[in-house]
Order: sequence, then structure tokens, then C-alpha cells
Amino acid sequence: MSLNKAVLDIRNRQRIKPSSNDYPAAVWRSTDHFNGETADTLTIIFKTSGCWWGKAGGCTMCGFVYDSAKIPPTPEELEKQLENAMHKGERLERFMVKIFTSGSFLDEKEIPVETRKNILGKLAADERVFKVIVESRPEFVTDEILKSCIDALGDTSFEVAIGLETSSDNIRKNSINKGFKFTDYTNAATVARNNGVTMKAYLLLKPLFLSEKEALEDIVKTIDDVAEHAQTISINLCNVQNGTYVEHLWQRGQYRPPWLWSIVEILQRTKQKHPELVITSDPVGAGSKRGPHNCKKCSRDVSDAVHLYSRTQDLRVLEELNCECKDLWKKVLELDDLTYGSPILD
Amino acid sequence: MSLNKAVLDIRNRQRIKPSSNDYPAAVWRSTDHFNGETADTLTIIFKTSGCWWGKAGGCTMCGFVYDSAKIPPTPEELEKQLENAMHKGERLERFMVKIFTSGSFLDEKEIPVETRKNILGKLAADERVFKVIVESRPEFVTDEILKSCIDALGDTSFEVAIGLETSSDNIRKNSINKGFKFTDYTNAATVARNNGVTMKAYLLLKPLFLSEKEALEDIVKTIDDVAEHAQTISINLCNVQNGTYVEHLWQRGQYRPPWLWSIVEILQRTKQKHPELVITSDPVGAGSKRGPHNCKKCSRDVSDAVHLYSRTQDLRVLEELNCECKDLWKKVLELDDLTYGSPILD
Amino acid sequence: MTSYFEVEQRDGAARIGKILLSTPIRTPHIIDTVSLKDPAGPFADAGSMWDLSAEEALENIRKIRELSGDDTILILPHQDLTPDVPGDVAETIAKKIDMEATGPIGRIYRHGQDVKKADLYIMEGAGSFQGNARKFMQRIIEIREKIAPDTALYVPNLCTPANAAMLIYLGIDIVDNTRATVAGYNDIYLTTSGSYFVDSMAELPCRCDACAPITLEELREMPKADRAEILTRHNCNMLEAEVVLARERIRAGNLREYVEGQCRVEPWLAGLLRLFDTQYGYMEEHAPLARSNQLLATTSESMTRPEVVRFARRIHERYTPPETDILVLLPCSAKKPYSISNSHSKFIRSLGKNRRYVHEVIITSPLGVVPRELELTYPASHYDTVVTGYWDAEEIKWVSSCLSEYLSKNKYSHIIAHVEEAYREICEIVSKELGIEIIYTSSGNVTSYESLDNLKNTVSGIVAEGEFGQNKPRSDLMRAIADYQFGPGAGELLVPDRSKIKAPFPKHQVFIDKKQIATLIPQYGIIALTIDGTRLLAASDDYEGYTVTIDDFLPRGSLLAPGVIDADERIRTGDEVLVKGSKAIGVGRAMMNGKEMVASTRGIAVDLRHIKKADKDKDKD
Amino acid sequence: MTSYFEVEQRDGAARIGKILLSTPIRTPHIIDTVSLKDPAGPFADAGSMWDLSAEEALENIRKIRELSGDDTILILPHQDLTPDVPGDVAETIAKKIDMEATGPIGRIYRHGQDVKKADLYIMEGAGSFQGNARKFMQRIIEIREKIAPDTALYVPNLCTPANAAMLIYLGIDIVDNTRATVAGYNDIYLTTSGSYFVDSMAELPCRCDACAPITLEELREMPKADRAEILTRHNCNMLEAEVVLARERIRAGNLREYVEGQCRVEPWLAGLLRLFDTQYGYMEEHAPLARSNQLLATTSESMTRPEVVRFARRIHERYTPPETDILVLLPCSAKKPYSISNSHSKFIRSLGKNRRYVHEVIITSPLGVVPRELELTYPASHYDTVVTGYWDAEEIKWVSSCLSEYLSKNKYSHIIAHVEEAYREICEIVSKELGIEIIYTSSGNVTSYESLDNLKNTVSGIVAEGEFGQNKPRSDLMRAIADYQFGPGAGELLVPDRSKIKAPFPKHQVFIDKKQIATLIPQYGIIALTIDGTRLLAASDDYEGYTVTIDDFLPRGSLLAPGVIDADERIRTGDEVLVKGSKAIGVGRAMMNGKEMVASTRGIAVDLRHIKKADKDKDKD
Repeated sequence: MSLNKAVLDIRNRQRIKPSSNDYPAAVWRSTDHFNGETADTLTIIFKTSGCWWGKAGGCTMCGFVYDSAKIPPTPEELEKQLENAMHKGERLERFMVKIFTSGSFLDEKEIPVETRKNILGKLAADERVFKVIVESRPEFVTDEILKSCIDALGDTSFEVAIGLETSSDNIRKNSINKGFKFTDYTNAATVARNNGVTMKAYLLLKPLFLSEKEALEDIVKTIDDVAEHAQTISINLCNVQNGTYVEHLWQRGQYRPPWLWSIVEILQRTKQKHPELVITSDPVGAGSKRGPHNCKKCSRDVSDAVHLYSRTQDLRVLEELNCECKDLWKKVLELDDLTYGSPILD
Repeated sequence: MSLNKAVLDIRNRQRIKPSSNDYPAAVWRSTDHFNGETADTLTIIFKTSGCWWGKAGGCTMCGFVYDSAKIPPTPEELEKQLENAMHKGERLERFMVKIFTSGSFLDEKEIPVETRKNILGKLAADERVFKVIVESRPEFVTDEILKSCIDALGDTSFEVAIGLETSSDNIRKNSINKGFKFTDYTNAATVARNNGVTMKAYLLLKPLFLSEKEALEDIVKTIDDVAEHAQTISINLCNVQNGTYVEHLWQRGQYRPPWLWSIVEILQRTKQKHPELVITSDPVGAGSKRGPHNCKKCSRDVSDAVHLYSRTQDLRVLEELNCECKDLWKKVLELDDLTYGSPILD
Repeated sequence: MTSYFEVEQRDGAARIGKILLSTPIRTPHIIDTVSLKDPAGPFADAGSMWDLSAEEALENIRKIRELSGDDTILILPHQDLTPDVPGDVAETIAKKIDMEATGPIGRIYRHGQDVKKADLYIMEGAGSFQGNARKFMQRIIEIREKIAPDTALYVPNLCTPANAAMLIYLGIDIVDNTRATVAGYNDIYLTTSGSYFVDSMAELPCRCDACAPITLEELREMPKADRAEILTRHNCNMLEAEVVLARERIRAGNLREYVEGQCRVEPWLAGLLRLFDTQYGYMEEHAPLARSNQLLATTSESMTRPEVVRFARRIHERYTPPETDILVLLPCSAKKPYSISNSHSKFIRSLGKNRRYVHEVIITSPLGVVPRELELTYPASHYDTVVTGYWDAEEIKWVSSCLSEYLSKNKYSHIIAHVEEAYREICEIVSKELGIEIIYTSSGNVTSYESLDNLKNTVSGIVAEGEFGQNKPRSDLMRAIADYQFGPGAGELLVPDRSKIKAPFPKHQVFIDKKQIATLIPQYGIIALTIDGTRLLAASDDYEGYTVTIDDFLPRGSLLAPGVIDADERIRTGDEVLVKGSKAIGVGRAMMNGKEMVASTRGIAVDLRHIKKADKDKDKD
Repeated sequence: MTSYFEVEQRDGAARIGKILLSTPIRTPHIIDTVSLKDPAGPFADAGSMWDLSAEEALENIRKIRELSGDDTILILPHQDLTPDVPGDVAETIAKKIDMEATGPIGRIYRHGQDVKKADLYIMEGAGSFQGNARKFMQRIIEIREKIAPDTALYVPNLCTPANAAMLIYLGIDIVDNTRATVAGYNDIYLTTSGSYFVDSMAELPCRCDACAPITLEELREMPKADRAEILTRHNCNMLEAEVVLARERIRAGNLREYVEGQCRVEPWLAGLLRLFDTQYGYMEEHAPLARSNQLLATTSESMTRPEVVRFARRIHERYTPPETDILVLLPCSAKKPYSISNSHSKFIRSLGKNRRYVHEVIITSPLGVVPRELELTYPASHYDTVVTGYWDAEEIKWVSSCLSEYLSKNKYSHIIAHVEEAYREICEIVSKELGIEIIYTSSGNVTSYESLDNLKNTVSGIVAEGEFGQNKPRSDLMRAIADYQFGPGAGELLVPDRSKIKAPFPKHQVFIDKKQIATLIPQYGIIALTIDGTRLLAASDDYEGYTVTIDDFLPRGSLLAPGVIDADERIRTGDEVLVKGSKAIGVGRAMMNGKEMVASTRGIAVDLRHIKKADKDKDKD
């Protein structure tokens, strides 16, 4: 069985709960780093027909496909979603908007061209919105599409985010099943640069099969590789999402989410080396068994510090962190490399 | 159940093999200590109707009762037994005769008075026989009987041997079930002394229930107690005889015969203290599981040395003895006292 | 009076105790045998009457007390016999050796002789029981029945690292290092898994402080005395480690599981376990009502352990099913409680709204049958077993007998069995034996759509046929647990029809007239009473039991054993007990069994949760 | 070619081996996991292809060989996956990682992929099999079937002190200290009987050099790093001691007995034992023909151990009773061989002169049925079992099935059962099942005068009725053992009617025409052949088997595996085997099984007792 088939089999066993197409899959307010300061952000996850890659199988860790709509939304419904989402931002004075779908915002099959223009146009029209970030797979980052977006947005900043995950094609293929190559990303980055659009790369800490150490070093190396091709780097810590292949193996004791100490070390090493880059991480589900975690005592503190660093880009907030479990983590870094195929579990 | 009843029950389960009443139960030649020299000895065990005490139960360690005759021998048969026994002494030039029955030679119920006189008379008539030793329980050592014996023997030396076993009435009663008291023995010894008859006391090393140390110390104390009442002391090392109560308990792991190291220590300590006494020991069955034993390596050597000492009364033959198991024996002396009722087995 | 020994913790017949000298001694304890000769040691032997005169013996007693006052357990002068000695000898000697001494004393326990008070008893001739499981078992039970529960039992010259855990499991408090020492001097290397001649070994399988610094070759080449000393040290290390392990296991409440494996080392130890299990009285009376750990059922002896047998017996003797005429028999699940498992969720979903007409009973090994209402109750929710799919004949026999007993006593108009394989075999055996009809609804796989559909349709078909009683899951559950725990009748009293159950499963609370009566403790699946619940039970003319009667005082926090006048013999460690006296009424958790409460002079009898002044008026309301 | 690993001793599937580096490494061995990163260590990992490029990987190989030459087992670069990974991913990666190196190498064993030669195989994802007995069993058997017998199997990240003996028992040669170390850093204290959180302990139940110098309180108060180090040292000490113990047990041939107890620690370990026992092929092929130790049958799994099942199967498949029409079924005795026991002496005395008309078969658990002629043959004379008088249902079922099989195949005109209790129950079950009549001669007690008299009279009554064949105890015995050992037909050949048996029981010798053919070895109850006996079997057209075919050379002393061209697959360790080649004929004791002889490139295949130049003329006489 291929990795894609394995992922697809699991997908097919999941039920998608029916819900109104008038509302986005999710929307929330948060704060982010922007130009050396903390800025408000409104994140919107549009409910679309879903990621084309995910529908055919998709990535081993991705559970967002289940956020897609059971019946593809009409263009009107998509715009209604934006409207409903913007209510959440009513009280904000000045903010960025991050747009996700369960796939690619720039994919016409998910968001029709006209709808995309309308959505971006509405955001451009809102004075409080100073920047829009949209996520997409690299194949949709073309001259034509970018230009159309820039047209719609006017002088509102525009950034494209791509889930690169890693610069290693080996890992992206055999562990993540992402379906594109590093050169696809760098090509997209070139197109973006040529159009004056900034790039954000999402990386994945600890995909399947990698040891804690391999995972850590892979991100460090990826940031070196990607430094010229992005302005912002956001490191996702792999968590165990429902209905994913990662979950399948995790339930069988064959996967452990990354340690929070690993992201701390990554941030310290990479930021020092690349002070020009904005390097952030938002540990989702930190401290839980399914999320990145240290021990019960320190997971919350360390996770808070990572958040704070992400907003401030100030490495000092990471300096004071310590816990008894850090010795264990160091041992795991040493030994998890030498288990020949089974993770070291807690 | 009483100790006597318990012994009797076992007795009643044994079969006595029928055999001719013309032959003694046993007869053998050996050498013994006599007046500082080694002398030849002819030992005769008469087959009689048996020990009266043994028939009623008897001593816990005594298997000689099974040497008694199924049909009580006639006086003629008893004299025939002597005749047949003396053949074994044919080649000896000068020797002692030791007479045992399975009970008391002086008991008229075993050896009728006339027969006794005839037997002693015949021995007196044999020029080569310079001394006669007969074994008896103390109740038969009376003025009358001794005088009758002396009469029959003329100038042949006469010695009476009594199985005293220990000077402790407690042990003799509760462990051995001997049925007489120490004063019975000393009274008999007085009678003997008054009649100019020498006394030999048989002692029993390690009756039932005693620890190795208790057994050892009991013999040492007994020799102190008996020194005035005997000229010769012979220490029997308890062995496990067929059809005895000792065997009953031994089979159930509740008895261990004495160590040969114990007799070595006894001989060394008592001979030094009582140089005037002849103290001997003949370790029967030494080295076997049923007999007194050390380890497999040294049992034979130590047993040989005890024999040699017994003939020579020369303590130097015991000096050189040593073996790895002696450390174990010392430990056993220490610990066997503290087992509260179970012996330390090998 | 045992003023010098106190039992602090129990795990079955095993216990952790304390000998109350100025430096207390933790039991199970290993006596260094030679130290018994030290008159100033914690245990001092006053000597053997085989070689002491009465005067010497008295002098020994005097000397020991002079040296150490009452800070030593003085072992009275004794004259030891081996076990198979005739009774008369024992009697004669016992009469002769009628010694006494002040302060803490140890006595020989001699079979057949009267027992006089002591703080410590020594099993006479214990070493001779090696290999003789039946006699040793009889002797232990005899002694335990005759001596006070809060006295220490010392078994000399028997203990090795291999049997130590078993001895402790059976209730022995004190052992010694005689065998470990003698083995050392015999060139025998002891481990918990058996003994080895040093000559036949190739390596030293140990890292103790005697073994770690040397190799086997070096050991072999040493002079005998040095070698014996190292071997003895190793052997004693093993013994000590094993006894500490046993203590840790008692504290954790899982010594049984260890012993079930450890007894395989020598056939007589496995025999001991099996024979003791046949002594249900002795074993059950010491088994706690519930434990927080898992019950690991990994061997055939797991089926005979007292907690398992007790559960089956109480189902038979104390349990009454709700008035529901349709029975559905279900297979157990690995996940506990069963109802949260995948398979049971499906069964329940299939029963749907008809579930209220149905009584569910789960078939399982080694517990037998578990009514749904008792699925939380220890050990139903606490066992883990070996899953291979194969049930051996003894399992089938045992579970069949449980089901057969159950169906003989409790009648249903319809019995449905939604089971496969061994479960089905069991149902068929019982169906044949009792001549009752069972409808099977599973075809090949109990969770297949087809099977579940069949279950659903079968039940609705039956329900459609007539009028059936309905169950009330929450009160049925509380009532069943009350009966299980307090005996038949308690459920009616504590959970009458007019009662209300609040809070969601499994944290139910029973209220009557807005007063809280009882709470379900989900961890063990047992009930805790409020003071009102306690009064309700205590005041009832229809119920008696699980009561500890105390003198006319008002205890606080803990009720100590000396304050107990009487106690229900059915009380087990961990039981919820009523405490009644002329001045107080209360409720708490039993820390020892009922017999022990009555017979002990030391120790905590009940850990009180609520205690009130007895108020006759209040008691009546 | 496995030039770097040799198996030296076997006990079932377990083995003691040697990794042939300049300082040889004894297996079962524990790798200190971190040392795998040392390129100069005995085992050196060339790295993970998840983060190495092909060039970097080759560079690693080069570096390791440069540093240590061929004195390290080089673990080829690998890209590890977990066990439940899809086959395609495994395949893709396997293709990509097609590395090679000179000298001794280790490879990942990946399910579903072709096996290439190596000296050591690493079970991929082994740690994930924790708790999953069935999958782990399947993986082990799969690997052992695919790799050469004389290669080492390494199971990483799985071993603990509690499961080490089981892993070794199942045939694993190498483990590591990953779990022991991680536990140490997790504040978990490992013992062979389970793991404890340091926080939940009260004492340290160990005297190892890490624990001996400190108390638990001191340990708790240490800084985490120091505490972790001490705990890790303790955990590794326990692991090491357990592995040494397992090695000692392999040498003594009694690892099984240990594992039968030890597996109770975790249900999945007990599950492993049971599941492996269902794999009779794998287990039996590794079980030696005979051992000099006792077989302790202390648990229900003793009934399924391969030696026991093999004995029962050979009785069914290989054994032919003498031509005697009267069968007497007897109960077993604790003393072995049965005929020297008290009870059997009495039975034999009662049969008296009629004994020659009677065939005696003993009923026993766990062996089933033992014909008198095979009472000496391993394990009939070598088992010791738990005696409580109670037979559980599984024992009754198993022994009944053996008796039923026996009586279905072998017919008698009269069957007498001189038995009581469970034995009688078994006879009755079989009598009913097969519809055959059994005469019972015991009334209450098999050794009572009444019962014995009844046996005597019953037999003489039957004998008086007609003409009955007589047995010849000595040749019957030798013939039965020959068939048992070499297969049906061998008995006829080696002990023909004209043969003579010399020397008293049990030291029989078979002579034909004044030439000695065979000798009974009483210790194991098996036969040793002389060179004449060997020629007799080898030259016969009616017999084939237990033969090792060698190349055209004349071996001396020991026959090494590389010299073996072919070998009977039925050969087991300890078997008496014929050695045949164009230049030699001989006989000796198999030191490995037949499959291993063929597939091994190292090790002693046969310990030769007699070897002669092949002489065609002589072979014909």
C-alpha cells in the first residue's frame, strides 16, 4: 500500500459533520509579530470544497480536510462567510487578516476567481485591515493570480503563506506525502518576489518516522535553506489530529509529538543565525498527549514562553526556562536516534 | 501419643526375618584399646528373645531389637551360638570377648542363669581370653548377679558395659526413651566397684531433637559426670537404623546424624580433661547419609582418625585433620541451636 | 496483651507491622539468626531446656532483662521438638517449660498445646515443613486461628530468597537468615529464581555489593572461609532485597500478582498457593474489599484468588437483578468499565430505546458473570487478563458454573446471548444443563452490522410481544452495589423507590427527601455513606451488619482496635462500616477485618469519615 | 556468510552465542545504546538516511572501517519506519537504501522486504511491539524463518529487566538499554518484577552497587541529573543481572521454567508464552531431545511446552505396543521411574507371574500416557509437578485426549484400570467416548490390600480364560525407545527377534550375532548406537532418517556445520544421528537441529562418537 492510499483509507472512514455554509469553519482573534511590534490578527478559516490534494489523500498530519463543506459552498455563501467572520473583528482598531481554507485560498476550485477578488476587495476596503495573508499550495502562486490579488487589495499589504514543511524532499515525500518539491516552493517564492509579495513558510516540526533529533536538525537546516526565500517562518509543532495517518500510528504507539524543548532550541539557534527573519511558532494543543509536550509541570510555561517569543522575537524570554524533564529530553535526543523505527514514548 | 507408643508402633510394622537360632546375630573381630596397647577383640551379639525394654517400645535409636530371635532360643541353642562364634576367634592368640545381646546379657529372661554361667565358664576356660565385657541395662547389675559372673569367670577380667547414653535424665527420657535414670547407672557402678568389676559407659552422641552443639556439650558434660563411675567410655555416634523412631523422623527431614567434627572435638576436650579415662568411639556407618558424616571428601579420613585414636588413645592423631567443610560445621554449631525444632540439613 | 507489635498495613494475609522497641523494627523482618544469642539484641533467646536447668534458664531471663530492660523481645526458654513428635512428649515438655517473663516476650508455638499470650510466636520445627505444602498450610492456618491477630509470627530456618515472598504472602511476619547462611557455607548461590552450586555456574548473575566487585573465577579461587563469607553476604543480600520487595508489594497491594509468578520456582510453592486458595475462609477474610491497582489475571491460579471467588459468590448470594424479564448476555471487553468500550457502545446503541426492558449481564473470565449494574465494582472494572482468544477447559468450567448458578437462581422469560466462540460454548453448556432456551443473535462477529441488527430486531420483536418491566439504570446500579457491599436488603433501604439519584454516571449520589444518603466512589465502584445514610441503616429493623460496636466514648478521626467491643465478622479491610456506641454514631472505612478489630489490642480499626454524638431523637427521624 | 557470529549452546529457541570480534562478545548481549554512535565501538551505526545524503552515508561507512577495520559490526545506513507503515513506502525506501560494506555488517530487518546477508539483523520498529503479543510473535517467527540460524537478532528499544528473559527465550540475541535508561530519566525504578515510580516507593528493594550505598530518601532529594544517573545505573544493573541469569539458565537448560514464572509480570508476556506454544513447529524444532534437569510442571503452560506435546505426539505417531492383549492402566507416581516407586512395586507384585501377559500404561499429567517401556525416556522420568490432588479441567481434557488417541489407535481385548479419582474420571470419559469397556479394580485406594487383591484376581481370571501373547520386557523396552527416537521401524531393525539384550535394567545393551548394536543411556532413557548399529540402520532399505550427509571427507571428533551437505529436518539437538558421506560413516550426538546444520556456516553440528572410513563391503554385512 502506498502512503497516499493509507492516508486516503483513513480519510474515507471519517464522517464530516454537516454544518451551515454561511459560517466559516473557524475564526479567531490573536496577536502576532509585525515589524517589531505586536499586532492584532483575525484568522479566518473558510469552509470550501476542500483541498484538492487532501481529497486525493493528502498530508499525513493534516486533519483540516474535515473542515471542508459537505456540499460545496456557493460564491454567495463564501462571501457570507467573510461577512460573518468580520463580526469577530468588530472591536479591533487595526489588524491583519490571515486567510486559510482547508486547502489553498488561491485555488480557483475552492474559491472562484470572482469570489476571491470580492473577498480581497472587501478587506482592502476596510481601513483597519493593514495586511492580508493567504495560504496556498505553491502550484497556485503564479504571476497571473498574484497580480489579480494585488489589484484587488490595492495598497493593503499582501503575503502568501506556503506549507513547505521541510526543505528535504525525502522527508516531504516519504513522511509527509505533501506532493510537491522544494523547487516548487522556491519557484513560487521567486514569482512572489517579482511581484513584491512577501512570503511566509510554514514548517512542520517532527513529521512521522523522524527521531526527535532528526526532526530538530531538519528544521534548523530547513531554515538555513529557506532564509532567502521567505520573510517569515512559522514552525508548526506536529499534533495528532483526528482522522489523520499520524493519529493512526500514534494510537498504535508509533508516534510521539515533538518536545517543547526542541522548539525552544530551534528558535534559539535559528534566530541567532538569521536575525533578519521573523521566526514564530504557535504550539497548538501544547501539553496534551496529542500535542507537543514536555512533562506536566512545565509544558504550559514553556509553551507560553514560545508564544511570547513569537510575538516579540526576543530570545531573552526563552533564556530562563528550565525543568527536571529537560535532562530526559536530552537523553531522548541521544537515544531516539537509535531505536530503529519505534519512538521513545513517555 | 507417648514417645514409647510411637516407637512401639514402628516396631510393630517391622518384620523380623527368620534365621537359625544356632548362630549368633553377629560376630566379628576387631582391635581395641587395652591398658595403653592395642588388643584383639571378638565381639559376639547373641540372638536372644530380645530386650525386654525394646519389646515394650524401647529406645528411639535402637534397631538391635530386630536381631532378636523369632522363637526364643533354647539354652542349648544359646551355647551353640557361643561355640559357632568362637570359630571366628580361632586364629587369635590373645583376646577380649565383648558380649552383647539385643538387650541385656545379665537379664535372665534373655540368658537363663545356668546358660550365662556356662557361657562365662567356657570363656574362662579358654586361656586366650583375658577379659570379658558384657552389656546390660543397669537394673540387672546386682550384687547377686555380679558375684555369680565373677564366680564363673575366675581370674578372667570382667567388665560390665551399660548404655547410659547421657547423664541428663531429661534427654534420656524425652529424647531417647531409655527407661532408667542416671542414679540407676551410678548405683550399678557402685555395685560393680564394690565387686571389683570395671565399668564401661556407652554414650550416645546426638539423640533426637538436640542441636549439634547441644549434643556435643551434652557428651562433654556427661563424661565429666560419669568419670568417677566408669573406667572406659565409648561414644556411639547416632546412626539411622532400620525400623527406629530416629529413622521415622530422619525420613521426614527431622533428624541429621552428628558431624564427625563433633566427635573429634569431644575427644580432644574430654581426653585432655580426663587423661585417666579410656575414651573411645567407633563411628558406625561413617560417611553415609544414615551415619555420622562430614562432607564426602573428608568423612573417611576423619572417621579413620577417630578409630586410630580409639585404639591408641593418642590425641596427636586428631591434630592434623582439616577440610573445607569444617567452616560449615562451625556455622552449624552456631545456627543449629537456633532453628527451634528443625535440624540443619546438608 | 500485645503491646509490642502493631499491624499497620495489610494485603491479603500479608501485613506490614512494627515491633515497638525503642528503635522500632519494621516487619516482615529478617532476623540475623546468630544475633538471637546476643542478650542485648532486639530478639534475645533465653536458651534451650535440653541443656539448661530450670535455674539456669531463670538466670538467663534475669540477665537479658537486666541488660536491655524491656527493649528486647525475650524468647522464653524452650525445649524444641520436631513436628512429627508424639503428642505426649510435647505435652510433658510443655508442662515442664512453663516459664514466664515480664516485658515483650516470644514463645514457641507447639502444635496441640495451649497458647499463652505473647508478642511473638515461633513456629516450632518450621524448617521441617520445607517441601510439604499441605502440612505447612495446616500449621499456618492453625496458628493464625489460635494467636491474636496483632502478634508477630516467626518462621525459623525456612526462608530463602526463592520462598520469602510466599511466606510473607501467607502471613508470616518474621524470618531469619539461617538457610541463606548455611547455603553460603555449602557453596550454594541463592537467587529468587532458585539455587546454584558455585561449581556449576559460569557467571554471577547479580550486581549486589558482594558480587559486583568480583568475578566467579576469583570467587572460586578464594580460601573457603572468604568464599563462604562472600556467598553468605550475597545470599543475605538477595533475601533482604526480596523481603523489601515484598514489603513494597504489600504497600502497593499487589503481592498476590508477584507470588503467582514467583511460586513457579519450586513445585511445593505452587502447591502452597493452590492449597491456600482452597482455604477460602482464611484467604477471603484477609482479602481487601477493593484495591486501586489492576488485578492481573495471568495464570490459572488467578481464577481461584479470593477476590475473584468472592465476587462470584456475592453475585450468587447478595445480588438481586432488577425486575426485567429479558436478559441479554454479552461478552466482556478489554476496556473497563465495559460500557465505555467500543463493542459495548455498539451493543447499547443497538438496544436503543428497548434497553430499558432489558437486563444486561456480561460473561467474562475469570470473574464469571457481571451484571451491568456491577461493572464498576471491584474487581469488575479492574482486571487485566491474557488475551489469546483461547479459553482453557478450566476457565470454561468455572465461568459456566457461574452462569449456571446465576440462571438457576434468577429467572427470565427471554434469554438472548449476543456472543461468539468460548462465550457461546459456555452459553450452550448452561442452556443444555438447565434445559433453558437461549436465543443467539450473533453471526460470526458480535460487532458486525448483521449481528448488531439481529440483536436489535430480536429484542424489539420480543418487546413488541408483550408488557415488560422496565429498569431504572441509576437506582438499579446503586441498589445492586449496596446489596453487594452491605448484603441483601441494604439496597432496598438505601435506595428506596422514592429516592432520587443525582449527578451523572459514574458519580451518582442517592438522595431521600433532599437528604444525601450515599455516594458512589467510581474508582472502586463502591458506596460511601453519609451520616444520614448511616443512621438510616443503623436505625432499620430490617438490616443488621457491617457494624462496629464501640464503648461509651466519642472517637475522633480514627477508631483504635482497643475501643472496639464487637464487630461484624463479615467486615473486610476497605469495607464501609457503621460505628455504633452509646455515645456515638458514625461511618468510616475498615482498616482491618471484623475479627481483627475484636481481637486486636493495637492498631487503627476504622478510619472514620463522619462521627456524631449519638442522638436518640435524631436517630429516629 | 556469517563469519562473525556463532551459536555455541541452545535451550529451546534461546541460545548462547559469540560475536567474533577481536574481543569476542558473548550473547545474549546488551548493547549500551549510546555506544552505537561510537564509530570505533563493537557495534557502529552508520547513520539514518532521513538526514544523510547518499554521499554522507558512504563517507560514514568509510570512516568506520578506517577507524576499526573489520573489528566492528557496521550497521548499514538505514531509514527507519514504524511497523504499521504502508508497504510501498517501505519498498521505496528499501530500494533507495541499497548500501553495502565489507566486513561484519548489521542490517535492518524490514517486514516484506528481501533479506540480504548480514551478521546481525535489527528488528525494525521492535519497540512498538510492546504489549502486542500476537504481532511480535509473528514478526519473530517470520524473521527466524528468513535469516540464517547463525546470525544474531537485535531487538532495539524493547528490553526491560521484566521482559529480558522472555525475549531471550524466544530467540533474541541482542537487546539494548534504551528503555532502562529512559526509565531512569523518568524516575522509574525497574525490577524483574515490574516498574515503580520512585515517588510511590517506600524503600529500595535492591542491593546493587547503585542502590546499596543510598537510601530512598537520599535518592529523592538529589538533583534530578544525579538521581537519573543512579536510577539508570540501577536499571541497567537489573537488566544486566537478568541477562546473565538467562545465560546461566540456557547453560543449565532450564530457561523455560524461569520464563513460566517470570511471564506473570505483564499479561502480554504470558500471552507471548501461550501464543508461542501454539506455534508447535517453531518451538518443537528448537527443543532438545532430552535434558539432564528436571522438567518442572508448575503451571498450566507446562502442559503446552514443546517437550510435553512432543512426547504425546510421538506416543501417537511413533510408538507401537507389544503384542499383548491385556492392558493395565496405572496412575503415575511421584518417584521416577515409576517402577521403582512404592506404589508401582506393589502393582507389579500383584501382577506377579501374570505380568508377562499384561501391557502396562501409566496415566499422568502433563505427559498424558506413558507406556511402561518408555518410563525412562525423557521427560517421563524427569518431570516434577505440583501435587495437591486436584486436577483442573484442562489437565483432565488434555490427558483424556491423549488416552483417547492411544486407545483409538491401539486395540486390546481387555482393559483394566487400576486407578482412582481424576485418573478414573479420565478413564470413564474415554470409555464413554470410545464405547469401550474398562474394568476398574481399585476400591478407594490403589495400594490397599483389597484393591491389589482385586487387581491380581482380575488379571489372573482373564489370563485363565484364554491364550494371550506374552511380552518380552527388555526387548520391548529397547524397541519402543528406538521407535520413539528414530521413528517407526527403527525398533524392528535395531532389536530384531533374534537380538539379545544384555546387562540389567536400566543399562541394557542390544547384541545381534555377538555384535553390540546399541546401549540404553539410563540418564535420558535414550539409545546410543555402536558403529555396528549405525551401519545396520544406514544400510537398511526399510529405514531412512536421522542422517547427516557430509562431503567427501573423514571428520574427526566434531563435525562442523559447513561440512554438512544435508540433514534430516527431524533432527533435534541431542538426537543420536547417523553421519554418512562418500568417505565416512559414523554416529554422534546432534548439537543443533537438522535445519540449522544445513543452513549454518559456523558451529559444531555433530559431536561424533564413532567415525569410520566408509567401507562398502563392510557396509553390506
